[in-house]
Amino acid sequence: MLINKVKTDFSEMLCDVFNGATIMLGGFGEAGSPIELIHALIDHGAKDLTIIANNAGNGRVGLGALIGQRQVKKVICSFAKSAKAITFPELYNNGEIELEVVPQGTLAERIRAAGSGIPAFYTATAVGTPLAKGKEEKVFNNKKYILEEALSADFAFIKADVADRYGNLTFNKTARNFNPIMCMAAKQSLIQTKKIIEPDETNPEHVITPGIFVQKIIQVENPIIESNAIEEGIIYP
Amino acid sequence: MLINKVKTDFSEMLCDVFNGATIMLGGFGEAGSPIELIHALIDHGAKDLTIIANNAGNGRVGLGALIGQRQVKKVICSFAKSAKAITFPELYNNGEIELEVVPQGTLAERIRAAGSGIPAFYTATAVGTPLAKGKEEKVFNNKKYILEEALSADFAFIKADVADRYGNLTFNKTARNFNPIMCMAAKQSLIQTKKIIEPDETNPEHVITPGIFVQKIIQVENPIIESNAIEEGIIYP
Amino acid sequence: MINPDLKNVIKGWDRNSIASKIANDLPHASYVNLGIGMPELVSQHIKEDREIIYHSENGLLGMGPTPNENEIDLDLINAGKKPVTILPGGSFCHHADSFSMIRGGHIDYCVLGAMEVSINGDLANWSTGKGIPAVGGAMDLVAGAKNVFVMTQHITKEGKPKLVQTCTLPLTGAGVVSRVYSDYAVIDITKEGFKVIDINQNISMEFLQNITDGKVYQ
Amino acid sequence: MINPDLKNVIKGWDRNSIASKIANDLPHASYVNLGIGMPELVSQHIKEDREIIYHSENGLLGMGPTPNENEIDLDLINAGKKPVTILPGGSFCHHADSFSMIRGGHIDYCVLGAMEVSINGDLANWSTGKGIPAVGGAMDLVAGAKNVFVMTQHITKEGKPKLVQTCTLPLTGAGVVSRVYSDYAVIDITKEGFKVIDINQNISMEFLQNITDGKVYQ
Repeated sequence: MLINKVKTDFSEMLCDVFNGATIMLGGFGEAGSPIELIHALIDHGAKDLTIIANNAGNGRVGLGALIGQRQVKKVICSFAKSAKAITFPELYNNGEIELEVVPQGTLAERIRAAGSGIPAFYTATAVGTPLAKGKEEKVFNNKKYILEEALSADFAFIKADVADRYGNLTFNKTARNFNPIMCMAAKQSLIQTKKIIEPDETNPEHVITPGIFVQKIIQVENPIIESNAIEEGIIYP
Repeated sequence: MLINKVKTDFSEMLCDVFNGATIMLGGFGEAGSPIELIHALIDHGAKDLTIIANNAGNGRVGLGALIGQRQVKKVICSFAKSAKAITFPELYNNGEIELEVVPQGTLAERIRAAGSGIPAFYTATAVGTPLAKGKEEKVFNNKKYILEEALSADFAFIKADVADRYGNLTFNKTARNFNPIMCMAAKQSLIQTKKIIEPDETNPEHVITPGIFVQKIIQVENPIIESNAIEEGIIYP
Repeated sequence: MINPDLKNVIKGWDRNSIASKIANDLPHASYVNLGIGMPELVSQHIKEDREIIYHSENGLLGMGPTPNENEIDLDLINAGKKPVTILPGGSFCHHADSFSMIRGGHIDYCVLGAMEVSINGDLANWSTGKGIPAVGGAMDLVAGAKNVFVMTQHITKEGKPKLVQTCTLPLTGAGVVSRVYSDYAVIDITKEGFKVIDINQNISMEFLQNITDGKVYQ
Repeated sequence: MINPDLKNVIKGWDRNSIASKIANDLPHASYVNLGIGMPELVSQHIKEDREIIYHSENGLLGMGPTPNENEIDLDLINAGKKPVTILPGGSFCHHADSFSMIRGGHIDYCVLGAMEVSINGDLANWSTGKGIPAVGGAMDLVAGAKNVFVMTQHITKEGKPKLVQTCTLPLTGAGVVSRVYSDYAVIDITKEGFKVIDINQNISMEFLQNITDGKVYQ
């Protein structure tokens, strides 16, 4: 029997998702954002979700749409103030959604830490700022640091460029961003990929995310381009 | 003026090395071990060195030779008991060299931490063992962890497979090992590489160590193979 | 409060002049992160006697200029989410690795805008204290880069000094700024106060002191 | 102290039989790290109904069998520094990433040798307390892998039990072992003691108890 993580329908991809789950979404702005998986999550209907991502969505597609559907209880991100954000500001200003602001590098490191078995680490980022409030402080070599805890998730929704059936992934240019570390930090990493290749076509020197961090894969050959969709006024669902 | 980190002689590579320096040596056993740079360090003659590496050398070439020359005060490593080690056991049993034993994963993570601005992190590795002695313990989610501090160096001696003049590096198979993270953790990373290519031949998706972590490069087209050298009874210098 | 009309009377350096001063202070072979907005101008003023490598915190080292319309790739963007290019010798990495470059002290210079800079180098540039809080990578950059340069107007549109005794806005970092490039002066943050290392030819030290909330000296 | 001659009288399972039992307990699609020495035998007993992926902590996922003499590449070795191969779908990574797989709980099973295993799952397998201390990746593996299997002779060459009430040697990890595969039994570590889930057909529970320092039960 051969390992094959490739699925053919979205309901199989998301079959374990539950109300109250914590879900990481790859991407930096629209680059590397797994829009089709997010839309499948809207179709799935899970509620009270905690979303970990760099941004809080644009327009009414992808994460913007998920928030608009009121499926999200809390967003943990570095920058929720995107130029074309509609739904997050609306709910936030009405007190209908929680926000945890995390410096972008601390966010990335907390995610990697979760994937690497590190429950907490010290960092100089945010020392002396409002974001250090309530955090343990410690001095190393005469410099102040604060303790930051790992950030894990039940699921990571990931957009790759190329995958094989073992889950070895590569990404396209700066669409790599948070995707590889989120694969490490989630109990289940669900991947949408443009291309699927045979394992013997995978160059072992060039793999960015090794299959050990991947649970399920689905092919989306021509994913929606967020900025185009927003320009065209597309609203999901 | 163009950036060019490539040097042509070893004395220029090692011109900043000083007595008492802390030096990381890449490699896992002989794979990825920068033997020619280590031999240049023997020629250089710096004393009282602290060496950070996975092993403590074999035979009387490379690190084995450096230790034999009594240039090393202390070794920080995970496994000093290699099958063909001669010089380290000799000095260790005579109380003439210090040893700090670090679990291999903790060693790797402490090195990466130094390169990533993390002065310390918690880990479950070694909890309840003699190697946890004197280390701060803390409980997260009902599990015990110990605090481990970052491990930095003045220099990293690194063996790469291919480099360009910016210092972008790739490695050959499992010769990658500690090399990329040591480049991150040292003030000066000194690289010996088999091949040098033009920057436009470097594929930006395949770079393992980006040039920002590299200071100087020298080409060694046909490096000594440690196990062959030991078999042939070669002794350096 | 300074009279904002002063700004219309005494002309300071324009943005490109400030950018050019910064560009001249970046040494050959530096790794540099330019903040979104005005700091991006710096790259247009680098002289041919040096090569600078630009880092964008979303996983891009060796960032090149804006592409032509027909070369745009939406998967190749900068930290401001604008399409960019990559130069030969550039590389991509994931977010943790990219921020290791910043947080690990490998970025030689970052150039950022400011709302306030205090006399001891505190920087406030991420929040007015109102609206949705959003920090991005600013706190990592000021905590991690070897040198933090601030590029800013000397006073606000309302005529208030931006160089102050104590910041009133939420901090981005404490004691992090090395140098400020304003339209009126280049100022080092020192233990003794705001040290003027270059002053606009149209103004006096007295004028500079008037528009600065904190001791300036030469 | 048990009479070591017993071992010559009552024959236990041989190494390959033990390896085969372990191989049968590794589910399809598991990620597995096999310790140097006896545990390496396990890979030779995997049935065709499953695919197992082997991890070697020196940055190799998807490790294949030993190469032929003419295919040896000294840059492609395992954690025991012996030449190996890589299978299609395998990948290389650096040491921190490789140990993230271990320490982050991504390795489903590791199989290791033991000097002593205590009734509460403590493992001692890295040091006799004498000579040069050398730990390698053992402490990371036992702390990080989801399931830690021990493959060992039930008693030492000197006839002393290896399954003990309390370890006397320096620990590799505390409370880390899930299951022990010895030449006489397969034993789960439970709160109630050593739970025997398989016993060699040539011995009795009484015999097993005699060669074990700690309560065994079925």
